[in-house]
Amino acid sequence: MATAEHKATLAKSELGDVLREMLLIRRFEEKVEERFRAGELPGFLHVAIGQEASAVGVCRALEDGDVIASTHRAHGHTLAKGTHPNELMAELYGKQEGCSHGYGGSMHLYDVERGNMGANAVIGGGLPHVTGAALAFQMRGEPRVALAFFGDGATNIGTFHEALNLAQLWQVPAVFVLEDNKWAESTPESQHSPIRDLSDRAKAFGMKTLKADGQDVEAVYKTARQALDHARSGKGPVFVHLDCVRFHGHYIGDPQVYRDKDEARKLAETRDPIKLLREKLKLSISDEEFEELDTEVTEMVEASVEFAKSGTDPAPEDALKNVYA
Amino acid sequence: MATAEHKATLAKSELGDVLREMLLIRRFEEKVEERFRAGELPGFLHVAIGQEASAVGVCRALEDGDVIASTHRAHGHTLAKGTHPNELMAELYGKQEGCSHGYGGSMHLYDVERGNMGANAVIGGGLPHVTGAALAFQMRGEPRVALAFFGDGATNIGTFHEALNLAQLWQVPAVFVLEDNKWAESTPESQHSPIRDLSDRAKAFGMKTLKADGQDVEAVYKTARQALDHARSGKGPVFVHLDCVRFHGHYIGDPQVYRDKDEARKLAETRDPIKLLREKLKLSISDEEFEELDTEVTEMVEASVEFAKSGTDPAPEDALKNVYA
Amino acid sequence: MPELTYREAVRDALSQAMRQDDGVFLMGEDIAEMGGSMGVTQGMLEEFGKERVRNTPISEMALAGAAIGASMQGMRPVAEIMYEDFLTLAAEQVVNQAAKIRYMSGGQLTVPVVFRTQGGAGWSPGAQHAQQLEAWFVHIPGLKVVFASTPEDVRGLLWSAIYDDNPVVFFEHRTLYPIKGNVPQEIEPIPIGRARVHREGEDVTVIATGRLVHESLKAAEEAERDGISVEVVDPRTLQPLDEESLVSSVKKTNRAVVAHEAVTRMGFGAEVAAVLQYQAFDWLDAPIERVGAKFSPLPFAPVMEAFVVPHAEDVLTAIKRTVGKA
Amino acid sequence: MPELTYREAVRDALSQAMRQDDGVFLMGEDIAEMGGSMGVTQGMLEEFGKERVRNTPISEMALAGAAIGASMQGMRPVAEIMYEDFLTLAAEQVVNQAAKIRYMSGGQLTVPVVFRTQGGAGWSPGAQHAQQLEAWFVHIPGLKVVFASTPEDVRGLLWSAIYDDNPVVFFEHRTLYPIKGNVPQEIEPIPIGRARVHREGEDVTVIATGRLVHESLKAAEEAERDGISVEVVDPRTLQPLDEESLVSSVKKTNRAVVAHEAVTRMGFGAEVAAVLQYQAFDWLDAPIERVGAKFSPLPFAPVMEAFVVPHAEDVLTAIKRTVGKA
Ligand SMILES: Cc1ncc(C[n+]2csc(CCOP(=O)(O)OP(=O)(O)O)c2C)c(N)n1
Ligand SMILES: Cc1ncc(C[n+]2csc(CCOP(=O)(O)OP(=O)(O)O)c2C)c(N)n1
Ligand SMILES: [Mg+2]
Ligand SMILES: [Mg+2]
Repeated sequence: MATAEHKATLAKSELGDVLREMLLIRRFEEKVEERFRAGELPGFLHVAIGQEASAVGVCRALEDGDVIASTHRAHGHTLAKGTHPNELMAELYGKQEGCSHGYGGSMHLYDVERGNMGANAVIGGGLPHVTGAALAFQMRGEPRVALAFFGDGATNIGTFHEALNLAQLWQVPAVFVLEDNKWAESTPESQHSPIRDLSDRAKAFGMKTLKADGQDVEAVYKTARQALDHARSGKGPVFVHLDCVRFHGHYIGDPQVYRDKDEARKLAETRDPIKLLREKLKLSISDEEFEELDTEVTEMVEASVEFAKSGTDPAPEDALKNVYA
Repeated sequence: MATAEHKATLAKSELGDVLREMLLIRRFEEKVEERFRAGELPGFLHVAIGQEASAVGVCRALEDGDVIASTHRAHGHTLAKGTHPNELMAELYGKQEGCSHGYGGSMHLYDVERGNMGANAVIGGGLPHVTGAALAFQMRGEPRVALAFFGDGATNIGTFHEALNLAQLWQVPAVFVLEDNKWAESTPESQHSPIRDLSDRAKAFGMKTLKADGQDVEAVYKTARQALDHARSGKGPVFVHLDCVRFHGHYIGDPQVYRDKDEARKLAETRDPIKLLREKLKLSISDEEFEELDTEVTEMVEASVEFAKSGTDPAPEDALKNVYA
Repeated sequence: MPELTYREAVRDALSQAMRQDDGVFLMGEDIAEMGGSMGVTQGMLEEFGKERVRNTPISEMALAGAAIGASMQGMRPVAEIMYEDFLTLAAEQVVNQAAKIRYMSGGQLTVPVVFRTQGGAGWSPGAQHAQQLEAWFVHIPGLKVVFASTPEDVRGLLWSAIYDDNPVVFFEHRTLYPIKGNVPQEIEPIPIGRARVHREGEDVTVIATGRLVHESLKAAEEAERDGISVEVVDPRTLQPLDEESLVSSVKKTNRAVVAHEAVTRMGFGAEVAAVLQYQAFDWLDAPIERVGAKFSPLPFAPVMEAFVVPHAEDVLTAIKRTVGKA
Repeated sequence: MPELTYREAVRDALSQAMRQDDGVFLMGEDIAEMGGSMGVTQGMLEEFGKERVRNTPISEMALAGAAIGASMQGMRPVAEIMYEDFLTLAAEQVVNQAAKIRYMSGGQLTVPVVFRTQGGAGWSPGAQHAQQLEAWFVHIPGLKVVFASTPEDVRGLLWSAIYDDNPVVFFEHRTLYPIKGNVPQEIEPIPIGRARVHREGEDVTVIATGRLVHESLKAAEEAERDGISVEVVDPRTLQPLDEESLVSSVKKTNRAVVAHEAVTRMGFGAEVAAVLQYQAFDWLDAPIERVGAKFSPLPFAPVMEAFVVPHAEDVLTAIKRTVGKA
């Protein structure tokens, strides 16, 4: 059940924290891009720069005991769900101190203690896990909700259809959050989906649908809150459609040859979730205060890099651990 | 393009033929049940007794060059698409003269010459083939349509979602015919689908939807015709929802412990497509004429058993043929 | 020692585990009122209710994936995939997810799920309802793979699979459901990873799985009449594989035949042959024989189907060939 | 003899086939504007248009299945599955449908489709983006399986795959895209089913696929310095398998090492070892060595990843072991 401290909307007093969190994610991912370009980070990485409001707004609305499943674009979700930047950065550097102890990497971030059931490098791969986790909660009578993030591209895969259908059929406490940034890698929505409003996907299951501007963290929070309350109270799963913007390439290093160069720039001007919140907070947070905030999170990010770099490399033969329980 | 001889509705003069076809399918399947129970037929068989109007109404609406993909419940579709009962029965007996030359069996009936791209023992397995066949027609500018049959249970599988989504996205000339008999094996629709009107499935793709009473062959024909015309004229695929009834068990031998014993009996009284058509034709087809028709098709069926039994068994080592082209 | 059919033995393991532990539950297509397409779960709906004997829609991906998700939250789901052929639909979830989640999380999570499935020819369903695909899963680190051939084994191994903290792909063979055998009064868990010697012998070791265990035992009796003494060993769990038992048997007999119903090419027998030739090289007096299905999909016509899959005669021929009496 | 990268060689085969034949077209995720996640189809949208260089949604089942359907109607589609790992999603279509349609129809239909895919470790993407799953498809009658290791081979074999009337699963290796090699001026189709001897030798035969061909060639050079003469053979097509070439090489050298990047257990090397021990039993002077990935999912941290997958040193160690110089 919704606890007292979880209100339907974000309290004014929380907005400073919210801003800090979003800014932390932004600076963290910018640093990740920088370190990747410097050749320091191995693997395959995707940043969610521009989509911070979705991660923070949704995760703030969760209660203790709730769990999430994330995607290939997982840094923001992971930080918002409470993993310390040090542990996340250490993971990206492949260190034992990382949140997946160096076994996972950017697309396989886990933090079970903090309710993160895992990022997933397979599109749709985590959706049935959320249905199943919610089923476990339902069967045990626990007031918990399982929540999945996924993208517009993911609504085309069969796993999506099956997992949501099953969740609705069984009325499990699950929330499915579509981060609709209008792109699946290089493929624009018009080329991957025959419908122009992806909320219509939920009609195939008769699932309750909520919509919000994914760039407006207050709207995201409010909508996620509504969805979670609905699911938690036993009324069945909810499909949440967030209208989002991807500012950068699909993966770090993506030259985006397929995309109008101006599109992202313009969107960044008008729909940057951090800018938008900052404007709203003009009266309560001065430019100096913002700069302080920025300095603070930037230092945290710098520190995370230091932490990660001085972390412990796994021994090669550690690779043979954790294969079985 | 619709040819002249294909009208929007069945001509009165055709209805006798239509009745004969449905009756042939009915008697054929009854015979199959009998021969299976007598231990003469190997394999795993599903009859569509009660669903003859769908097979006949839809296949009559097809034009030369159109193709179908069928399901595990394929005898009716196969006969309606023009395969001779001899060839079908020979297949069920595993003979070289069979429509799949003894390689396929009841769930793998093919008759390529007559536009039957194959039955399928995997639920949803044939749906993307129809999307792909329709794509081939579209790319080559051929005025042909590919049509898939599938059941209510099949609307839960990811393949369904992906195949229909792709068809709609690419606007290929395909028609997807849902034979909604309210059961998936032993599972009633309420236990396998969260929505009560399966037409809503098509909303996830924005696909044009048509609905008809699947027990009324005239309605089926008319609706199929409309769907085919739409698809053929380049306006995109159509989802056709037929309200059908399964009179018998899921497979031959199914004791149907899960089903109210009266349900099927009552449905057979009020919704038998053959009875319904016969009643409509009361004035033009007398009881004697009907008996004659029945005798005629029953003899065809008997002859098909004779044909099949005197067919040629494949040599064991023929099993190694046809693995590769 | 009570006698149970293989079918009853599976049911008994499931039922007892469900009685003992609320976290154990079943998911699958038509497992409730109908009791499963093979009748394995008959009567269980009545005892355990529809929450725990849970009919699913035809959604192999979601059914496998939801079982995984529930297991990640501490349940012990047993998901039934009606036919092995449909494991192809659940493959992403089984292979990329279940097998790897523990590893990718650096050991934070366990995935104690069982995927029960069945397959096998001998009843002419055609090419899409009788494949044997166990070899695929042996190739995937993170999975355990069981293939039991007797009532006793299937009960004891299923019990162990349910209580194993790892994902287990559990293969049953359709033609074995009606066979009978004695089982211990109380369930005795059979450790995963231990082979069973069904018959001792001196001249040749036959390593067989599933239906072929029984065919091999028949062949061994025939061979005996020709004075050939045959040891028959069933690995029972294909992953982990009890290499030691297989190798030590072959070191004793100096000859080996590997037999399964799956296609010979790239079948489980290839792995066994590769292991044996390596570990028992100096002991082998003849090439290791492989018995399996011929290289074709499963045909419908019974004469062709019978030709494709192996029988006791094929094992016998291989035995004779390996002892030079072909 | 022009020089092409492996990537350009794939592109060249696709482009030439598309120029020659209207029935050939491409389907896949992000293959159009972006030119594919590996850049293989870069520039092809401009030449052939979006109908024939066809971006698909993320729908591996439908993409594979629609390619099959189009091929049943006389087209020659080349479907790209972005990563081998996602073949698990298309497995039902590839295995139950493409492989069996010709057979189930009693020869009425052909399914001339190519499933191009790629995988391979060495860049730390983690467990779900670098598996090598070719062994699965070798187990399925009705499929052909190709795994090319050089620009010349990949071009000639892809050409043959496109014009083959059977479904072909065509494996490329991610780390090979940038390697360069000479190719004939005109495309010379390379027959499916013929191995290539990369290097002749007397003391031991290394049978390798994909990336391991190159690692094996390095190892062979090293071994040479120790006076061991190594023959390196690439089967190139895993199904059908050119058993004759492999066996005759081993009959000459009397020793064999099989090397691939896939997990050793139940990997392609198991089949090769099983074949060789059977057909060259009397010629083998040492057990057949298998080199492959260790038994774990692919880890993220580079030090661990490098430990799991095999390199030239591992091949060299196996070579030395087999000639008794370990
Ligand atoms: C099953 C599968 N197919 C293809 C891919 C490759 N891929 C990774 S991300 C991506 C696009 C995903 O788009 P979307 O779901 O909209 O998420 P976004 O990247 O926009 O956050 C693709 C095609 C994959 N990871 N998994
Ligand atoms: C992928 C897959 N899962 C399960 C089955 C087993 N099965 C065969 S028919 C059937 C029910 C199909 O129901 P529906 O689609 O409504 O068709 P109907 O039998 O009513 O004609 C099931 C579950 C199958 N053949 N394929
Ligand atoms: Mg997107
Ligand atoms: Mg039905």
